[in-house]
Amino acid sequence: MRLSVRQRFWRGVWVALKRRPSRILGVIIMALFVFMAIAGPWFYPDRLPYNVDNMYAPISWDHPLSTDFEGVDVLALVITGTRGVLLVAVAAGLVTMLVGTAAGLYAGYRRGAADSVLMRIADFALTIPGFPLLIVLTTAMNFGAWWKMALVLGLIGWGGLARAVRSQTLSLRERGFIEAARGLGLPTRHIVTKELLPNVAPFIATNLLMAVTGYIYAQVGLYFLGVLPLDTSNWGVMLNAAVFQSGALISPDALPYLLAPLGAILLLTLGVVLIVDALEEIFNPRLREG
Amino acid sequence: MSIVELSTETLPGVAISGLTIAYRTDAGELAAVSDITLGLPAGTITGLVGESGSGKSTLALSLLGAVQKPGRVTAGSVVIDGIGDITKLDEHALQSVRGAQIGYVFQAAQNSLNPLKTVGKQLLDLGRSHRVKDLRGLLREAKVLLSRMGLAAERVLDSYQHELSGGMRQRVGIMFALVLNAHLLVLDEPTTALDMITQANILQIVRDVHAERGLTTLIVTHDVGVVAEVADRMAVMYGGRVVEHGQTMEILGAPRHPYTRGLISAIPRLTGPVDAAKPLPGTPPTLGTIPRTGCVFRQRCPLRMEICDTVAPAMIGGVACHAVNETEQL
Amino acid sequence: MIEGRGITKTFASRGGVLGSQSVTALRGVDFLIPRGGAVSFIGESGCGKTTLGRILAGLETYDGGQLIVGDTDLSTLKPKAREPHFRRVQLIHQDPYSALNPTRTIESTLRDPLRLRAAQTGKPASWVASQTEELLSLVGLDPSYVLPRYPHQLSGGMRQRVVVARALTVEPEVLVADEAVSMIDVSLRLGILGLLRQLRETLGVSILFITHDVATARYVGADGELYVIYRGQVVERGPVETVLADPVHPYTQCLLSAIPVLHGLERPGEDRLVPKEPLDEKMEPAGCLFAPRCPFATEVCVSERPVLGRLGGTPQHHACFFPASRHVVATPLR
Amino acid sequence: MRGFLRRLAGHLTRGLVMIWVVVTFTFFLIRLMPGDPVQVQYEKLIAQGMSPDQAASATAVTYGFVPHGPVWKQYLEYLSGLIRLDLGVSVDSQGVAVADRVFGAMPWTVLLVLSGILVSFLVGVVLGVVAALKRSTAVGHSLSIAGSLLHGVPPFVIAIVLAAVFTRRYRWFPSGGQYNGDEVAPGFYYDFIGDVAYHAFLPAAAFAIASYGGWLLAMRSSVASVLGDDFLLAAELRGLTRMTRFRYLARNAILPLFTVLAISFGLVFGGSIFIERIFNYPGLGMLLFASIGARDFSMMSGAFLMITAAVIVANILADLLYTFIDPRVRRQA
Repeated sequence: MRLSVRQRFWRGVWVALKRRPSRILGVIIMALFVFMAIAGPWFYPDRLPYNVDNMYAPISWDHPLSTDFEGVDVLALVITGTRGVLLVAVAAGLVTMLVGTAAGLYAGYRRGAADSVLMRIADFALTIPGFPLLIVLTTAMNFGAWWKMALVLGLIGWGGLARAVRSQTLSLRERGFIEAARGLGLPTRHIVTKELLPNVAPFIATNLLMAVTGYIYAQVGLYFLGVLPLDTSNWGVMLNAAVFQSGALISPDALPYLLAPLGAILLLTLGVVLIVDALEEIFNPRLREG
Repeated sequence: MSIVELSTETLPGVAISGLTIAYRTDAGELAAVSDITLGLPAGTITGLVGESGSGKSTLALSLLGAVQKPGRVTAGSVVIDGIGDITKLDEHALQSVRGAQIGYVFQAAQNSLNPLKTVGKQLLDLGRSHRVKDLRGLLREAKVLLSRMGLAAERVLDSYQHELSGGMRQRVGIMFALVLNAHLLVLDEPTTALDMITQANILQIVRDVHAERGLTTLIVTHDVGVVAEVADRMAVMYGGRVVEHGQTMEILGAPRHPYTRGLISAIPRLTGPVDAAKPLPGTPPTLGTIPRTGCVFRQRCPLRMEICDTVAPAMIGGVACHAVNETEQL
Repeated sequence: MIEGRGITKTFASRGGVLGSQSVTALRGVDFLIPRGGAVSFIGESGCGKTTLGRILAGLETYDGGQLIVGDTDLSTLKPKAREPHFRRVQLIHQDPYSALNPTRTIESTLRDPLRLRAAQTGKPASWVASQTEELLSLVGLDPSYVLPRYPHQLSGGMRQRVVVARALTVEPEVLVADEAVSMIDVSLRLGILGLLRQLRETLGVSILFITHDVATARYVGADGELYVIYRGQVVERGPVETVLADPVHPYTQCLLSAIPVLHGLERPGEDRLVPKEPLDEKMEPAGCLFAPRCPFATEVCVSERPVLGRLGGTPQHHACFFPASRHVVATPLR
Repeated sequence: MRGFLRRLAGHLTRGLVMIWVVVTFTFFLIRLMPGDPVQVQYEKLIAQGMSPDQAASATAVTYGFVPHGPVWKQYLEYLSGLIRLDLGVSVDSQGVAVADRVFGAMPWTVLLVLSGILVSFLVGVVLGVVAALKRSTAVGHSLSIAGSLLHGVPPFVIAIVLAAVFTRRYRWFPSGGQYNGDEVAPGFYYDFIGDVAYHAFLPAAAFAIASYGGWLLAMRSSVASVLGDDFLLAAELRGLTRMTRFRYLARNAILPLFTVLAISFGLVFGGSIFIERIFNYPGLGMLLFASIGARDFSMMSGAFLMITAAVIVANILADLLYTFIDPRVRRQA
């Protein structure tokens, strides 16, 4: 049976996932978060109902994860808080992926002066401590629109990917098939997209996933520190309130309010870890067919 | 202790019998080496010829009891004079035998030295591991060996691996194998990836130290020429089995097994008609594609008979082939 | 036809600003590859033979001299304009595994250069498919077996045949085979060598065969020319059978002496030579490059460098002050 | 030795260039910020009744440059101030020199970061070796998963959990400060050092826990790749003892981690903001955080500059360490 390239790819994905049940768990977790981000806010009104008489309510069917200091349902807070953060993180991840991949491929394939300059810049981006820079920028610039935040996050984090892609490209360049493609007169566009890119795809995919989670946490961190305005609801705002304001660290009643965002972060990390484990295999035909 | 002085200990001959080594894979346990019986007479150089996947390197490692996981010896024995059956030794005994009584030289293309230590420091590690009291004496012996092989000994001992050329590394490898006065020397593809001239030099060295030190030597290679150049006896492996063995001169002059014949006639020569060289059809098997029953060579064999499909030919008079045995018995 | 005149190449080895050192790879090499002919370069690793092959394939630049492809002197062209000429020369790599993209099937590997060619020459799309199958059959592979597979699913010999088929997609005039069989199983080598020989006959492709194994060079092109290269200089050059039967340069004689003798089948040559010293690439002699290792070196060898010529009236060209016949090659017993 | 010096010179040049870029960045950041705080302060001072000259010099003291005249001149003033280690004075608390605060806070952060990195490096490397050697067993597998998880979780999560458990739920550790000023006075004696260690323990532990997963993963893959190297098999076949072979393996596997070490400093120093904030530990991160809350821009840029400089210096040291350990690099001279 001759399968198309796409069919063969998806079959490979399935084979790689099946090999370890934990990977399927990872996919389920990720799907859950994506679903929460896309559909979550549809289940709740724009302004979540609050009831100050019902703060830190005991766990029940109505409030499976208790309520916060204003009596707002914690589960609702966790779910509705996903979208905004995830949107910015995905957009920032795409920026990182585009810039990092392009810079890495260009530097590794062209070499020479362009390579030196690009890699100096990448080193610079890698060395400057990203989070302090982010805080300073956020304070100074007051990012209003979500895409500005995404752009800045994405531009801060591209150095690592660029370096990784470049070193991969350099070593691939030494391999005969790139030389052969050049010798056959295939255009550079073809060499980069069809010969190089599939070989660095696993790196890029893994890196994209890690970058997106990194950017989620960076935003959560900014909210948590109170650097970004606390007028929305998300995991960071919840943590800020729980740790610095409402004394959730001391009161056992408020524990679910603290644990819910922490649990969400842990669960997301688990999902990412489990999927990254599968990615390498998915993109490598050698491992795929074992 | 001078290097020309012959040891008074018994020379180690090696008797391999019924040796089977299998690797655990997703498709079950597959035999890389099947039921091999072969002797390495004391004081001789034996050449073991085979292509990739023939099991020759696995066999070489089994002489040091060092078959790598997921492989293991499933049957048979490797009895070395003065040591005993090496497949039965425990790890501690193996450690003290390796390097001291059996020397192993790696493929030239492989990096057999720790990249972070100088040759001299690694030599001292070797001495300490083998509880050598006189480390100065060890260094002296190493220098004698290195100079014997045409190297500037002091400089080499002070060098890191990346500072040595391929030919130099190989000589250092031989020094490591012999410096503790081992009497059994195993060389695994010692000249692959070396130049013709360097290869000739290394082979000359192997021949000379073999004679000077009264060694028993096994040289594993894919190159019939290497065996022809140095070995007294040779064995040909295919698909995990020895298909022919005997005196090198006799086998080269009159190969009997169809694989040996094909292999020798597939070597282009410098003289004679160009078209005397004939390619061998087919492809050598890999671990997964070695036939489990019958003759391993039958798919490429010009003399294939019905019996070859079901019965593995026995080794009779140095050759394992139904067709050859049948005609020779007539 | 491809001709090189006085090709030179020096690599600047990277040692930083203060300690930079350069390595001379080619010292004015002249060569001629006739249409449909076979030329072999032999020599030790690092002698420059690989660099020469890469220069021909356009993968490396040259510092000086002229490279003439057909009737175009490439030295007069801008780098961009040279590219189509270099396409007429295709390189067959030593390692057939790394020469194929592991993430692509053989079908897509062969299809892309053919599509490009179809677009350039206005051939229909159906031509690509039929040409793919035809090329695979030409190199002795079964298209239905090979096409859907990835490189790692093929044997070394098959991979190398695919590499040859891919080179043929652009209808090259010259195939440069650089140690093309050294990483292939022994029993499969002759098949690849035979394929190269057959391509000369059926397609009229010239072969530039680069190797350290003289006997394989003879098998591919017994009717061709042999160039013996030592440290970037051609030290002996002539028809293959002439040089092999009667080498006159001591370096050639050392190389041929190093070929293992099949005892039992042949008798070693009585004058087998071994170089005095190992190769020291850092030393740059003023005289003959081989003098430090030559068993016959005299004072003049140390002070003056011989040039390629026919000193002593030999049939082949050589670069030696004292050419002498020595019997170094083994002779068959029967 | 010459090679070493050349490398050092290269590093220093690059480090200086980087610091220069960051300095330029901070200068323009404040200068070009929406609602230019320099200008705002200047105008405020005039509104309070100062003469323009007085206001200008007062502002110059705060930010290190006069808010008038051509930008390049302001920039040069700012640079020359920096060379004299004059980072201006705090906007928030008048009269406090930024440099004093920054240099005062710096050692405490370095203490946390260094002890955190040291511990996490050691623990991560050891567990990484175990994870690699036992990779097909349950132990190896769970070590790897735990390592990946801890590597993936942001450091503030770990800090929050530690703080919640050990300073609030169980009051085993102090809830803030560098040492207890009521009981011990600074000095080089047992009680003081003990108290400093007691205060630094949890934050340093947070650093260590947050980063050991990364070391574990790096070491695991490094060991796995060295295990495939021929020289280890060669050492086995030469009959080297298990201990010697293990030393060969460990040294070769640790080496590439030193290049990772350089990169990790940026991350770890970045994490100090969270950790110092959560544990109320007055270091550079806390200083940066506080200056942001107070919109104290001169302090903010000073703290940021110092964090960056610390990371760059740490980078250089890590690379020199690598040079010293790897003979392939060392002997290039």
